[in-house]
Amino acid sequence: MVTVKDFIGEESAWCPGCGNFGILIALQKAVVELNLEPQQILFVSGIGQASKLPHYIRGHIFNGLHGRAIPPAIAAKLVNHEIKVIITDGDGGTYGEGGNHFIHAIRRNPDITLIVHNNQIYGLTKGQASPTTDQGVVTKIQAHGVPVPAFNPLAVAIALNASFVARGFVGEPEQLKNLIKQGIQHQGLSLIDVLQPCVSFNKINTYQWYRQRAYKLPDDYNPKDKAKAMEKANEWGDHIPLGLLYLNLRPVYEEQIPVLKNGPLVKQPVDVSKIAQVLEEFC
Amino acid sequence: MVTVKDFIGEESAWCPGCGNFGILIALQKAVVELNLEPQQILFVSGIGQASKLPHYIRGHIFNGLHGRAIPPAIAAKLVNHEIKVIITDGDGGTYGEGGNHFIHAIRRNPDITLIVHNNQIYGLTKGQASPTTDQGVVTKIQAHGVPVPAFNPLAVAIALNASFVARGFVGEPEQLKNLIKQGIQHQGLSLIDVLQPCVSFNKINTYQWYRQRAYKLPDDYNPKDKAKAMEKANEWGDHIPLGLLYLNLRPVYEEQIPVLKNGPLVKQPVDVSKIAQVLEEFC
Amino acid sequence: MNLDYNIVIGGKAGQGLQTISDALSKLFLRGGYEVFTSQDYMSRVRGGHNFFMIRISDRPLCAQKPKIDLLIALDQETIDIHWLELEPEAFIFYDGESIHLSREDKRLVSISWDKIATTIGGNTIFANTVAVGACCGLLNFDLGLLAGLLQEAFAKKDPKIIETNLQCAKAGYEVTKNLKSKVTIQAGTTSGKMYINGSEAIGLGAIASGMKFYSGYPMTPSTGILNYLAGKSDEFGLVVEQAEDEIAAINLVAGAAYAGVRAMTATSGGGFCLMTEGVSLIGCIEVPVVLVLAQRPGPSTGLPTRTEQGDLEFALFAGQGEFPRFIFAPRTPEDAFYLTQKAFNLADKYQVLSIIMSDQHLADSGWTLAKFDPEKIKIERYLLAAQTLAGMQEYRRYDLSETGISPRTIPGASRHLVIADSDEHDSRGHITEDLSWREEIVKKRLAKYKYMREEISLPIKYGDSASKTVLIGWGSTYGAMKEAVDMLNAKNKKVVMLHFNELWPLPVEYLGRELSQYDNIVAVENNATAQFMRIITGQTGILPTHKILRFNGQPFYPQLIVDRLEKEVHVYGDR
Amino acid sequence: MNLDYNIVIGGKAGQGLQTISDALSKLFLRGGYEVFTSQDYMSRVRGGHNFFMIRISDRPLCAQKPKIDLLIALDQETIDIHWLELEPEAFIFYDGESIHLSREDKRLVSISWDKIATTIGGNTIFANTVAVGACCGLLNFDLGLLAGLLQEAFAKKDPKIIETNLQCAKAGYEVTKNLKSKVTIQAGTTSGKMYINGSEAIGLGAIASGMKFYSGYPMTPSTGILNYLAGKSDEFGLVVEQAEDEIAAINLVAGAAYAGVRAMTATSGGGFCLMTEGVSLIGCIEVPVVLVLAQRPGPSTGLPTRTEQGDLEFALFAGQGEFPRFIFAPRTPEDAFYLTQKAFNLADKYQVLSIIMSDQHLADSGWTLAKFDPEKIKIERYLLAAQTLAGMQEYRRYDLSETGISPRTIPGASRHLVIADSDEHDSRGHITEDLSWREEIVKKRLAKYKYMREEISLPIKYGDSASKTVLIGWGSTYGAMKEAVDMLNAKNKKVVMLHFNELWPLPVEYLGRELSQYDNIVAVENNATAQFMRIITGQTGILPTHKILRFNGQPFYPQLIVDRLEKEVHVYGDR
Ligand SMILES: Cc1ncc(C[n+]2csc(CCOP(=O)(O)OP(=O)(O)O)c2C)c(N)n1
Ligand SMILES: Cc1ncc(C[n+]2csc(CCOP(=O)(O)OP(=O)(O)O)c2C)c(N)n1
Ligand code: SF4
Ligand code: SF4
Ligand SMILES: [Mg+2]
Ligand SMILES: [Mg+2]
Repeated sequence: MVTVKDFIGEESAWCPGCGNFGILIALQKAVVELNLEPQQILFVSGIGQASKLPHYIRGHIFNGLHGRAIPPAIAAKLVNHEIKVIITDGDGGTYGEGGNHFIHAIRRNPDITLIVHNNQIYGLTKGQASPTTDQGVVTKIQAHGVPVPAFNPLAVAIALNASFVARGFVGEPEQLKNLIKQGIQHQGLSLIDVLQPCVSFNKINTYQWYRQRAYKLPDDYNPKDKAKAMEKANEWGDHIPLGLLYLNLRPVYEEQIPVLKNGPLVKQPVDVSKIAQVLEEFC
Repeated sequence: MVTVKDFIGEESAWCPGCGNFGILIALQKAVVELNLEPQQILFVSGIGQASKLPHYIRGHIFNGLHGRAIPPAIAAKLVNHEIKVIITDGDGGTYGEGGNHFIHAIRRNPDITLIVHNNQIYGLTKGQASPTTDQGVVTKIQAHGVPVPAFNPLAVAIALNASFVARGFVGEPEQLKNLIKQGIQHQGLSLIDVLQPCVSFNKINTYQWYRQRAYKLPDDYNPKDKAKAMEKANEWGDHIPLGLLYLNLRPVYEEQIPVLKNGPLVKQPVDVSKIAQVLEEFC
Repeated sequence: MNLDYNIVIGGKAGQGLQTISDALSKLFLRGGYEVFTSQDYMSRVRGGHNFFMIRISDRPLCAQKPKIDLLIALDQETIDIHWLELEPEAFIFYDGESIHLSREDKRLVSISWDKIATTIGGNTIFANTVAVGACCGLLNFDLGLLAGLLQEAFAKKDPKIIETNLQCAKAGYEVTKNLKSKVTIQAGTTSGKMYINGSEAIGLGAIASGMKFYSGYPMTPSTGILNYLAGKSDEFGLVVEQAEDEIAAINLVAGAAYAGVRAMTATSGGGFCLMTEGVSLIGCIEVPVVLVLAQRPGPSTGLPTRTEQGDLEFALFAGQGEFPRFIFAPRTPEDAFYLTQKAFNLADKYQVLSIIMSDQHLADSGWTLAKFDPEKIKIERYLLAAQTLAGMQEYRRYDLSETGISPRTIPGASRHLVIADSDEHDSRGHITEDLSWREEIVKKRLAKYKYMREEISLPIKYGDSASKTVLIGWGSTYGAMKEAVDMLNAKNKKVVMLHFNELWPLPVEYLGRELSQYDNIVAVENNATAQFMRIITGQTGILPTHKILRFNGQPFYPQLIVDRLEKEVHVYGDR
Repeated sequence: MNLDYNIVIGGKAGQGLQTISDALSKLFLRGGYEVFTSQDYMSRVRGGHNFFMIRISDRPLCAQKPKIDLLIALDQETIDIHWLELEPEAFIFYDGESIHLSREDKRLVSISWDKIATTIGGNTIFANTVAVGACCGLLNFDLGLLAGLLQEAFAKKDPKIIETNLQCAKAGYEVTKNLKSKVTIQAGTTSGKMYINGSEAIGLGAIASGMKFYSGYPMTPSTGILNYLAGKSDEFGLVVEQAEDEIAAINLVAGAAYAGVRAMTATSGGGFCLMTEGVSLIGCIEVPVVLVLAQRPGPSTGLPTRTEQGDLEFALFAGQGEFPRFIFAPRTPEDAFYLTQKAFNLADKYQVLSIIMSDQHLADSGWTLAKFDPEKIKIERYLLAAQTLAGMQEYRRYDLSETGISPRTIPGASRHLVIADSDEHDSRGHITEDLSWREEIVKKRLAKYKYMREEISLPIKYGDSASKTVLIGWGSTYGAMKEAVDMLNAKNKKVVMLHFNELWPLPVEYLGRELSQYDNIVAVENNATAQFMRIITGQTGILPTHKILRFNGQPFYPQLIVDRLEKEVHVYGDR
């Protein structure tokens, strides 16, 4: 049996008190409780504070480019669908630089867990507005406040019939861990947008700010009700729902690719004996 | 008074019978009826069949890169907000290559008219699936049919609180013309997704196919009802609603930029006399 | 060369030029001839003016030629545009019922293919087959082989279609069989050769390399590869992923390579721009990837359907920072097939990106070639053996080594974890900011060049090797340059060419030695600034004396090189 | 140089190193001294080891030096890391209450700044001011100037804060005032010079050029420019648009330039990759744009906060196809200010992209410089005059011309329509596939190079001009190279340097003439492959004899160049 010790990686470079630690701990607990071994998991990330996480846990790592965590994750899943693929990336990377991959990944619905560390700010580059920074928030660049409404990732995901749309909060560690577990177990793309206070650059959306507003969806909440889910996704401000907002069981991408019916691509033998025959097609 | 003759541009390179002609004609009529002059309008496009349109009408033209029509259009509007900016671009360019600009443009809400020639296919590159190609449609590349559900631009736009979300159809020229007129007059980003049969590469979504399914929203339809709009945006298949699905009056981007209160940027004088004073800040 | 016959089929996009061209090429091939076809088409789906050239010979061909023996004109414009290229004894086939010519010329032959098609098949769709038949009639080429072709093309369709097509061809044949052609091209027995274009050859080469994952976004002239591979996906167990954009495509490919399969992408200049960040990523994490850059004339969108060699320096320096890469540039489809395999093997061996420079001319030209040899296929992955892995206490993905090559394995191959990181990383792959280590790992990555250079085959040296004048070229200019050298040498103008298909790393020492021997160093490139020559100069200090450049979007004709050389280089002779 | 004092402030990210460094730099500046500061920081927000160096002199400074006279250590690691760099007579200030050292050394001076801060101000936030005071105490630098600084910094805040800070500084001063420093740095009267870093200078240069539109996406080390411009947006009427990605940024800038204002973007390598398609677009539609490429060590994410000159060849060849561009590489913030203006003027004149190569070293280093001269600001737009436009029957945006420059106007300036198209276009700007025109317009675009080359200023030639040995460098290496040349010449080792800040197009003839005079051609570059030298070779055929390269992420120290040169070049002397 694995324990949390098996998932302790490199020493972190995060700021003391950062919400990222809560995500790391929840993720470590989740994989342990699911009894996954480090070599069964591939952690994929981009560039940003959130994207450093894979180094602080243990597993295979593909720590790629800012905003480009999703494509290599999808490819790895297509190449080796026996591996669990978990993305940890920032709000800037996922919804800003990588927005196009985000919307198209939802369409594809690969069996990947996408954990977005949503600190509503660009952390690593020291405090510019991210797509999820609330309208009106003042930053060094946005001196008059962010002039446009925040990007609503949950609403977009639901509009695109995403299969699993959840919101967690590091201030609710038990629920967060469970959402991550559910996400990993879910067959398809599971989006878990996590409210993650950035103690260094986001002085608005603090632990306290979230704590005062966040509430858990009631037990009898039905995540299969799309209209309701959309309504919940639009709640923000005074009341911020936490939990699994939307669940929409639909086919997984890898299963839609006929070639993969014969097992993981990486294990399929290379057969060049048929080349001779193909050459005839050119005669 | 301008007439349609003032808006006749270069000879077209489109296929005979192409739905693009209907959009061109509707657009020509719309600008004439609004009594706009060619030099008051900037047509912006990317690369694709749709993107050739600006050459076939008359106005200023910025025919840029595939998928990148939106950014220069926004910039032109910020630089010279007295000019009308109209984008004509393909479904591939707008929702595929340029998906990230699409979602972020909706957040910004610049006063631009975005006409998407949605032929549900990549026309210029000869028939690959576009993001809006229906699931299951067979193409040269997608031999087993497109494995994933189509991108729903209207639903995404509504989820992001777009200010004007409409669908037109070249088979309904009068309505299309009126939607374009409304779009141009609307203050903010007006998305007009136009069903545009591609007679060369899309043998599924033909004039007839659309005609059998498309219906106009009733006169008493209330485009300000977001939930209803979302419901309509999700209608596809047997019944496809045409018209203004969603209207959400909200501030225009240019008006949110304090610097632009002093008139169009391009007309604001360059004042370097203040430089001497700024140099003191470094002493 | 006894037979050298040139057919041009011209008309509007959408009129079925390709169908006629494909049918004729295959017919002559099967009849035992060599064919070389090239395409000149516009960036539109219908209308405009496009044309296909089919050159037929009884000896190997490697380029097109400008003079036309038979013009099959599907519209009037074709006749006007190509009028001056017609040989005195040429024929022009056209349908006089739809094309009303004011000019008169005995070479004009009207064939009412639309009417014939409608009469026999009830549809003008068969008109192209009438034209094919007419061409055969003129040349006395037996229609027997056509039946086989139609059989293959319409195997899954109504057999009546085949019959109708055959009747239409025969009707066409009858119209022209009594024309006095300067040559006859009689159907003989097949030489067993194959007829293939560059896109197909690269696709096939990738499959033969064991490539399992392809991702791309459509872009002319790279789309042929995507098309070919998609068609072979089921047969060879390939995942062919049409990405949402080129950024996704290259990051998908990088992920696939990391995860353990051979992976490839293809694009053209604009798409390559978007891939450059991925190029640098691949350089940093050292995964093997093959990228095909199919060039077209730039800058920007430029001329999407024409040819140019304008992206070489960009390919060489693309991506921030300094890291090794291979660059190949196939000369012919045959070369493309084998070089693609070399590109994969070396990418795996050195854990680097291999770029294959193609262009519209290579991609779309059809060559008659000896059948590729499946025996020559060799797949070498250079991954750690299971045993080695089992014996390793700790696995260090980026361990330093003399060759710069570090031990590579893939996730799931053993209990070891595999780490890839775009930040500068320590020997295990984790982020580091240790600056003395940084120096070591930069050196490690660049150390590979010494060994990579040794893998590079020298250029082909062709022509009169005692000459004072050397032509330097690369990639798809091969055929035209070779024929030009032959033409010049036949006139006793001594020239030799050095033609490169493995461009980077450059064989610097060899070049220094070799190039110091000539008085005239003539860069021949399908671009405006002689990019490859400038790369050679940058490494060797040797400057060109002359440049023969073409940058109007078309490939070289051999004659064009001959004319320009005769005009610009005045001294020929021995060294 | 009498005074040459080097202070290093080291500690974890987030401990306020920058605050101390900024305060000290400004204090010495206002006290009449020259300061040069540089930053070495990690890619993290808190923790790790970062340090600032402040070198102080009474003569102009242009580089940092390795030996430390005063180390202000905010954590223990700082002491360990920098121990060997300390001068024998140095001092180390640290807080002995939080740092418990096992080593003993008379140079160690514990100052309980946390405690002092808490006692006086009730918060450790004032500890940094205590340290500033202590530094002044040691050097005998009067605290009077500090009051003014605090006034400016906290103008809008509670005056009590200023008072508390002053008290804290005084307390620090008291602790150290009796230490025996080898030098004193007495506050004199200001020289009127300014203290500015490269990012600010580029930002200011852009504003002085009349730039009205900036768009970018944050990326170290370019973000300083975005920050600076955002702060000046209201004052100067700038639109500063944070884009969703770099692709948007450059397309926004292209659109803004087309629409009529001066426009700029800045990024680093990874972002530049994403901009290359836009680079080619700009080349095609011929709009004037300025792009700042602030380099950091690659490949890929690499070392985000360190310095390198590794992207020059990439910048030169970025974008598919062939089209002209300017490349500048400022040596100093002063140079950056004026070159940015030249970049804008020439971009407008030739309707091309001007790339400004910066790097982390230029961006983050603070220089003491003569105040920039607003009189030298000259804005030339080269747009068609209203009158000319009014008289034009038809306007042809891409008309051919001897210089390659076509008449340019903007939408709304007249009744004429302005057309830009990324496809190859006719003289009006509309799509064309006319291949003979294609040849003309390619030539037109490239014709500009002849005239652009004449705009380029020759490199600085500095040192012993009779020497046999020439050092070739560019951009931010200027200061270190200049000081190295001084050091070598002082030792009677004859060297001269050619230092470039206007890199492309190259002054080819000049280089051929000039470089042929030396026995030793030494490329000095902050990269691993001597990129600029290779560019020179590619144009002139002249190869380097030696290379002095640094690629660990740090800038050169003058001493390092001296040492390497003495080791590798053995013959000095006159030509
Ligand atoms: C192409 C590119 N653009 C910009 C950057 C610089 N960059 C690194 S991290 C980052 C933003 C990080 O914000 P987010 O994704 O929200 O992550 P966080 O640090 O907040 O966890 C940026 C802009 C980059 N590395 N690559
Ligand atoms: C970066 C880049 N990638 C790919 C292309 C090739 N390309 C040109 S048009 C097009 C697709 C066109 O589809 P769409 O946008 O739907 O326009 P349509 O032709 O259908 O009107 C593509 C992929 C390109 N020009 N640039
Ligand atoms: S900057 Fe913010 S997000 Fe990054 S580690 Fe620090 S607190 Fe966390
Ligand atoms: S290919 Fe389709 S979209 Fe393009 S012009 Fe032809 S019919 Fe229209
Ligand atoms: Mg963030
Ligand atoms: Mg389309």
